[in-house]
Amino acid sequence: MKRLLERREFVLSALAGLGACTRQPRETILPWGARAEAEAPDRPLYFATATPLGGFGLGVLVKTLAGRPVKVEGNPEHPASLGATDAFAQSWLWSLYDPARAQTITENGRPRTWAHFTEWLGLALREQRACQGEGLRILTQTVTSPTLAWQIAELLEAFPAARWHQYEPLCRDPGRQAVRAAFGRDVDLIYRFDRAECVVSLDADFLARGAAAVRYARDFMSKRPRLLVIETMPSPTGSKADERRTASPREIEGFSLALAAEMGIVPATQREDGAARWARELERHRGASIVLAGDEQPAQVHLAALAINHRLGNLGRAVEITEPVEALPELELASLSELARDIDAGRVEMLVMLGGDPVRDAPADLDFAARLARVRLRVHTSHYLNDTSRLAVWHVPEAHPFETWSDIRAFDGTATIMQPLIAPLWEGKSFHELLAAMRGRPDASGYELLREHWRGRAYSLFLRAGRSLAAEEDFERFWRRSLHDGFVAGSAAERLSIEPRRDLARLLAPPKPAAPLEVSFQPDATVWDGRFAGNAWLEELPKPMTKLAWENAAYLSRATASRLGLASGDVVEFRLDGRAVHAPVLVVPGHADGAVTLTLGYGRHGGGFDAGRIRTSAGFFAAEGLEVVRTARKHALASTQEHHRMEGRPLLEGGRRVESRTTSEEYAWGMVIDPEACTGCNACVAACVAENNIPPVGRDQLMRGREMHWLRIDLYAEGPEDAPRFVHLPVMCVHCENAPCEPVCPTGATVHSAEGLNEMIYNRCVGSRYCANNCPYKVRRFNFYQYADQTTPVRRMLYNPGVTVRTRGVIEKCTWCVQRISAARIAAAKEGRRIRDGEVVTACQGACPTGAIVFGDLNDPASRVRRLLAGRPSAALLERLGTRPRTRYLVSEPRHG
Amino acid sequence: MKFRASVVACALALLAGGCRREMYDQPRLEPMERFEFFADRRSLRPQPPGTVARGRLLEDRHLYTGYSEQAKQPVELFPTSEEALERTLARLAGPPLAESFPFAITRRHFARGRERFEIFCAPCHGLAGYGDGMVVRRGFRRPPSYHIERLRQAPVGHFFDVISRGIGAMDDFADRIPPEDRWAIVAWLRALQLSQWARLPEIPAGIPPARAPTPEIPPVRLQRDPPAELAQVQAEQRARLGSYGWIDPEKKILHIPVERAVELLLEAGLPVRASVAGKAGER
Amino acid sequence: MPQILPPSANLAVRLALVGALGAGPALLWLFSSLGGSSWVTRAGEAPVQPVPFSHKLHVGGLGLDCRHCHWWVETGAVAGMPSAKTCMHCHAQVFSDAAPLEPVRSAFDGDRSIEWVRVADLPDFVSFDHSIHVRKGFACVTCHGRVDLMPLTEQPVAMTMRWCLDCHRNPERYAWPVEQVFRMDWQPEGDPVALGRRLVREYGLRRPTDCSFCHR
Amino acid sequence: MAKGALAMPDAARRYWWAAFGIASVLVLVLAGSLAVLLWRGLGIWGINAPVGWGFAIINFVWWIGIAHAGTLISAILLLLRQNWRSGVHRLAETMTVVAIGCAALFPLLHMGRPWLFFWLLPYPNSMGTWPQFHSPLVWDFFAILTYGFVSLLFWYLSLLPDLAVLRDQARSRRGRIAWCLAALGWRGSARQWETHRMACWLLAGLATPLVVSVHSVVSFDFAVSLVPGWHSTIFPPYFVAGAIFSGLALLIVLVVPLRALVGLGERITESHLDAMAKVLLAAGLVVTYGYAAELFFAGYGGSPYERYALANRLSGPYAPAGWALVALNVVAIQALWFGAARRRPWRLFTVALAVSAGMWLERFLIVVVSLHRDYLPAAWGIYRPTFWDWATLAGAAGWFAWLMLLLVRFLPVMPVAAASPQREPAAGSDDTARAVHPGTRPYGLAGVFTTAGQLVEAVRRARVEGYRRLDAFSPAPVEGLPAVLGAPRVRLSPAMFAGGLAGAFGGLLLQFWSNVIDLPLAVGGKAAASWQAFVPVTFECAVLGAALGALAAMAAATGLPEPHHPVFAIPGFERASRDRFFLLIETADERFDSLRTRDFLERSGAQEVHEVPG
Repeated sequence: MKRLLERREFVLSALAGLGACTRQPRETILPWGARAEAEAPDRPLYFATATPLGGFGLGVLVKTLAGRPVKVEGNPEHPASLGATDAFAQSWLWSLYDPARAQTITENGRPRTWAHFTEWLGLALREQRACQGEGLRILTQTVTSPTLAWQIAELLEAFPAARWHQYEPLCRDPGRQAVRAAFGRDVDLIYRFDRAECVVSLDADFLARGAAAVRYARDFMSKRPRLLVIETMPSPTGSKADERRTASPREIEGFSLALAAEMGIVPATQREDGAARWARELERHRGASIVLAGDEQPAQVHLAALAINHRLGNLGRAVEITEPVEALPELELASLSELARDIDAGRVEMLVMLGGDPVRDAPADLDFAARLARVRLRVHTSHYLNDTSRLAVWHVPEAHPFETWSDIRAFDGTATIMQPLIAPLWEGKSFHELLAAMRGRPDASGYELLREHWRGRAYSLFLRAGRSLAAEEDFERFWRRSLHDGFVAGSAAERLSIEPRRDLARLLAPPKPAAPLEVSFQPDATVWDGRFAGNAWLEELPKPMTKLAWENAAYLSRATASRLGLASGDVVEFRLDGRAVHAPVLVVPGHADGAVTLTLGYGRHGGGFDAGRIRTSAGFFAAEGLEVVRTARKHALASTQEHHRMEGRPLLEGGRRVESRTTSEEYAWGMVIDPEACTGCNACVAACVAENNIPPVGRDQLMRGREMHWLRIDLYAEGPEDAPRFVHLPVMCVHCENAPCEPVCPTGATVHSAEGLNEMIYNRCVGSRYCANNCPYKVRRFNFYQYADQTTPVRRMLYNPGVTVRTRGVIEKCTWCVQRISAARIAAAKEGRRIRDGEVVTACQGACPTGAIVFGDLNDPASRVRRLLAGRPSAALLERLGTRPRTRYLVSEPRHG
Repeated sequence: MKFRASVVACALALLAGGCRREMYDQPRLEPMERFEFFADRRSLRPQPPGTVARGRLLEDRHLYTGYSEQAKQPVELFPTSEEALERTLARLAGPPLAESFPFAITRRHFARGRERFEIFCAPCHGLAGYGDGMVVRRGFRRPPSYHIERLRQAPVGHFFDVISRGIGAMDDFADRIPPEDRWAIVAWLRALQLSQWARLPEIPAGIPPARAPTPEIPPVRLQRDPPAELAQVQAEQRARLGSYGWIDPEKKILHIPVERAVELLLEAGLPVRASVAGKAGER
Repeated sequence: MPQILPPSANLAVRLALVGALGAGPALLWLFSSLGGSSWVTRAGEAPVQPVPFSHKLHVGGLGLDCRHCHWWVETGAVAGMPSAKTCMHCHAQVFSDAAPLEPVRSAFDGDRSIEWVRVADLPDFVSFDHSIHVRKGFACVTCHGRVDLMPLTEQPVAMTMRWCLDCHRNPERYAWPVEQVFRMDWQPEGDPVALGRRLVREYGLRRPTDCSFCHR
Repeated sequence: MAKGALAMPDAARRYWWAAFGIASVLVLVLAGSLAVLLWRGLGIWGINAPVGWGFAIINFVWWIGIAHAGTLISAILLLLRQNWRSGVHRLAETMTVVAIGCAALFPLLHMGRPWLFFWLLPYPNSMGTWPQFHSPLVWDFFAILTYGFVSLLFWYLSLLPDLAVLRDQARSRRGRIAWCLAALGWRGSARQWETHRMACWLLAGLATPLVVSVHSVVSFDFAVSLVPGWHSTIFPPYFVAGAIFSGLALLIVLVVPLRALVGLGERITESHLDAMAKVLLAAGLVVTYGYAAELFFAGYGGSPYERYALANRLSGPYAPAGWALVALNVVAIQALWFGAARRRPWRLFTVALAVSAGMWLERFLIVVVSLHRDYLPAAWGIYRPTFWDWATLAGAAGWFAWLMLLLVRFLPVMPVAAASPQREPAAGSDDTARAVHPGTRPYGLAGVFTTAGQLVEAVRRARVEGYRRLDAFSPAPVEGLPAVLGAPRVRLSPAMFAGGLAGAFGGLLLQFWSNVIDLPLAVGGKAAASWQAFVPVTFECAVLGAALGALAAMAAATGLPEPHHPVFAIPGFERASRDRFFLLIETADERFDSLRTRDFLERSGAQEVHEVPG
């Protein structure tokens, strides 16, 4: 109704028209009351914290304005970030200000208060205390948080018979099984791509997936070792391979064993040409090579990789072995199964679930929903009301990572103490507060709990660092320093120099024969395991290798599709072990034959289908015997790019070194993009969306070709369909010196600045869209509807106050983050100096894990852009049109001789 | 009739009132804009207590608190609760106040200190620091003059501390004056003190006879011509700051132009802590 | 055949024709003059404030510097508004029980905001940064007028784009020495044009008319 | 009750009502879709990221093309003294005006924020901004504005004597007043006829280059751009030919049924149709030549994008539209080589209908098919028109039909002056002569003649008698009458020239002042003072100025508008627009003498002599 009223007002005034005569309504200013604050509301503050993914943290700096978080940047000093982020980190902002978040504590759906809950909790636990907590179970996702682990340990001390289970649908069980078998204990492996000359990936998408991807991508691109990839579904890592093979999951297993055989680790069963070649390449780089297996690969493949690394002497060099980072490493699938067994046995009376959605994402054969119903006291806490929340008796909204105190460890063990950036917007509680309530301290704040833990822990750390810790004051220093820096110095997991057991080879069983149609379950590139489903910033990101958005599809190769008589968009029924799911198929160039890839996480918010319905404990990551039943239905898939072929058109012609001439103006902005370094990971797109108030348009509008992203990553698949060469090309406004969009604008709403920017003045735009037609790069976007949410109050906090939120009917496009240029220009002018190189970092540049984007002043002879242009051949997009873009793309020089 | 009225109304709306306001009022939050989402309707949100922003590590105790490095007791810089405040206040008596500046004072600092002093301090303390500012003349409690023996002897850390935390009727100015500026003000205070209590090796000729050591303030009354009065008061205070005159001819103490005092201080040098290198520019 | 229309119809029809031809331009003129009119821009209109704060008293009478209350003006884009705490610094003692100050006291006691009405308001799609302007010699009074003479605060000039452009194109007409920008009553000595030209050189003032300087 | 000049048979009236009903429904559809458009935004259409322009621009170009044919027929054929023009020119002019009304809707509606359309006008404002005169859209805006004004003027001017007829035949008082105002006081005086002829002639001369310029400017919207398939030097002439082609086709589509329904067979004969068909064929061949040239340039030129764009029209996702275009625009017209197709109305109608549709498709190919696949394959897309696209298209057609039907019904579709078969005088119009007030000096004496020859003879004799203050009124221009009246020659061209010159200078000055001096904007790496961009608007301003000059001079020469004039009081003067000829001798004449003059008039063969009240 409110929307309707606003709409009516909009239209009435639209009819009344005639904007020049607008009378200003009076606005009000609300300064502080009884307190004073030193910070001006337009002055950004940055706070170091971390964003979680699968239990691991990525160190970030969150920019706040007037006490409101508005942007996430990487933390340059954090080992997992090195200043960059992934798309997930950016998108936590969307969920922070999401009105769909769970807002109040509920008991069977009725609103309650924290006091009600803790009172109930006290009574429930009193019962449990009598039996040592025999009926108490705690189910969490993967935990690396030292404080949480400490709290759980304390709880288990008080309730010795209680049990703690961990489960995530995308756990690392196979890898864990492998290291346990090989080392007889839990360890973590860390890969040093900066030390590698040759990398073999056995379906490991290390450049774009997982908690270490940002760091790995940076290390990899700084060194650019030779990359050999075998995989089922094309991945960003595969798209960067020097040599890429496709194989079904079974074939990968066979290939890894063949590779081990070529190295002489196991006796050869059959010769594999490719394996022999790859083995020779690896041999050439002993000690400086890496073989790594994807998290979804079976333990056999991990073991083979480990054996090869061991044989090549890579362990301890390019592959480091460390103490495990997780608080309690365990086989999560087994842990969940055990919980299920306990429930069946009637041993579970009270189940406290911290996060996650096991009802939806537990293996289908566990039928967790039915089992959960058998538990009498069910407590769940999560950000959103999900399937598990609806089945729980009590639901406590989980505080957002930006609202609460917590801690988390990165892939290498480095701990970050997460600071809140804003007080909880609703009634969110952190896990720490919930656990404290279980220990009878319902009022303990996260801050106190964290400090309690770290006060104790600091001693050991300091001792390890060889410093004495005498006074309370030193803890304060340690604490403040850790908060300030965003990580706890010296907290990285300890490097181990241990050897795997000698008879490692004997663990390697001969490969199973290939199955007719295999299925591989993978995380989704944008919603992960479903935890980000509904996050419109992520949902709208085109998936790197398919450009689908808002949904998933069953991916298969052209050959497999034609064998099954399928075409893209056909809806089929997949049957596996008596379970079935309907899904549209999508033919993906470069997909392995004989396999179907299903990604998890969809089917919850309307878009896509839930692959988890046919995922069982037995076929957790891969299974065979998939049956495909065609249906008559067709499904139009939402994709931002319909055409992946170059049509014989040269993408970047020529390529020459450019000596920039200094212009008469103070600055001449320019950008250099290295497509070779781009993995298509979307971090830049997400950062651009966050920085520039770019509204998501939703699946329907996206299907009509109306996505608003200022920056897109074009994906081309050239060459043969089964073994294409992939090119990721980030394209945003290239700021032509002879911009075709400018002279056609009737009102002068897009003009050129003296510093070389193609400027867009939204409030002068009448929306003729001529500029968009005339842009050969098609980077201009039009607000066909009122896409930006102007009415939901909490969403107003999401907008970057430095950028105008566009209304319906105007064109917009990449501005090279002109608001950042302006801020830097003002800062420099106040100090009476020029802007320094690196002072203006565009949002995309700042987020890019591989440093593929460089922005700077072409008038500054020492600037990175200018040196890059002078030192490496580059080309402009569609250079022959004579538009003279200020963005140039580096053209590859032949690598490796 | 009704119809005609609505036609007129529509025409008027067309001409003016109904004009489009696209993008004039942004959904994004403008600084200090009213924002109904929060109960206090402020779009300004407080920083959660205990958090540390980048560049706000404030490890340098001398620079940021005015207490010397030797102090053993930790002081919470931003007390988050009543209790913490009490703790902090209790510790105030203990730790020794800094006797020196955290960085070397240059001419630039005196100028900056003067400017800041005249913006924030002079309304009460007066341009010359006698506690005879305009606000005091309108009924605010009179602050002590800087030119009393106790304050001449007070360590520089004391002044810094008072600016940072307030004292008596005086509020704190920590929000409005960043630490470097506070130190600059302290330096300026030293110049003021010297200018009003100077012993010179050579006394220039023609020094006028002594005036009252501390100016009297007339009782509060209704103003007749405030700007004129303001101009007159300021002129008097500036005269004191800009001239030679006897304070105590017997002890050979005079007031000297403040510029001269600055020169003298620059010559002699204000005390700087031993480990001055490096840390000053932490922000 | 009788006459259909009286003789006066000739004039009426002619006028109507001329009027029809001229209606378009007239309408445009109306809009163009309305857009910059003080009725639309509210220039010269002192809004009713929750507290009848007088700049005349505080600036003209007490000599408070602008920055005493608007202390972000040198560092931030916005000049800032003082919190109730700042007001109460003095008014805890001075006029401590005056009725008009009741909103200030209750705001301070209850940690609420005094909801001041914005006097100088640009459309939200305009970015304006106070700090760079005062840093480059553009005085408070140039835009906000002699607030020291205003019992109730008003915005003296219509802040239209044309008005902004005038200064951006001709900074020499408006620049002051940087030391004087917070003064209310400063007058240039000697030739103001020569001074302006000198300041433009000295401060390296550009003529910033790139659209993105204000619109982004 | 004025019924227009057409006596409509009952059957025709039924058809009219049926057509009007359908058109009214479509107008409601248009109103509805426009309301939805304003309410929800441009998103209701099928346009998207690569295809920023869709049906709106297609429709615009189509309608404006149709408008051009109207002007062409009435103006160019007038200049070429083509006699067959007379049967259709009114219809063509009406079609022009209505088609402009349709065309002008679309540029407005296709804007994201149509309420800001006036930002395309140069006017001083508080922002200090001006239109950006390098933009073809601004040229277009000026061209359409000028074209609309000149067309309206041209149409109205030629309608003026007929409006007087309607006034004189009107029966109700309201109708009389309305038509009297509309006719602006047309009296059919010799001087008015002479001025009228001259003005029509000159405006035709003005309209001809205007038509060429307007469709050239419309083609610039495409040709000036960078889009493959748009960026072409052949576009201006090719668009002008296309405009003639589509407009003539639609005119034929209108004429054929109208002719059958209202029995205009003797006025619009088969030879008229034959002539139109020949021109249609000629225009079609020029258009075909344009297609061929486009293909040749694309194939011969080196740009892979250009080549692809052309190939894509015939082989891409929109190939059916491409081939349909060939069939409708190229193949169908070949039938017109044969007289049997040209002279058979309904066959011709079919071909013309095909061409109308084909020309719409041509614009579809140019606009949509060029845009949907341009440079970067990754940015390619597909355009799917939505319900609202079709609704707007149909609604606009309905709007056109609605206006045409009304105008055809209530205004003469053919010049009455030319048609004027003798008809019975309207009843009850003779008896209302008012008594002359004693004491007021009469305005003059008027003699009534039944033939033009008598009038000319009477005038000649009056001149011989020495009368100088004479005026003669006739239902149609009378050959030689101005000469015998001895009236000074009417000269409109100096005023037009002056107006044109002022317009050109004014326009040029405006553009230079606003875009070079006051608000220099850097666009596309061009110098602010790149004068070439100012040529189109300068030209349009010149035409507008000239038209205004002509209007002013005409008003001065004829004294119009003058809805009250003493001669209207002459009893029976309403027949001056039908079948009577009047000679007026004013009392102001030196030789005027009430008795002698009356005697002279009677002697000269006047049937009746009336005193004209003062």
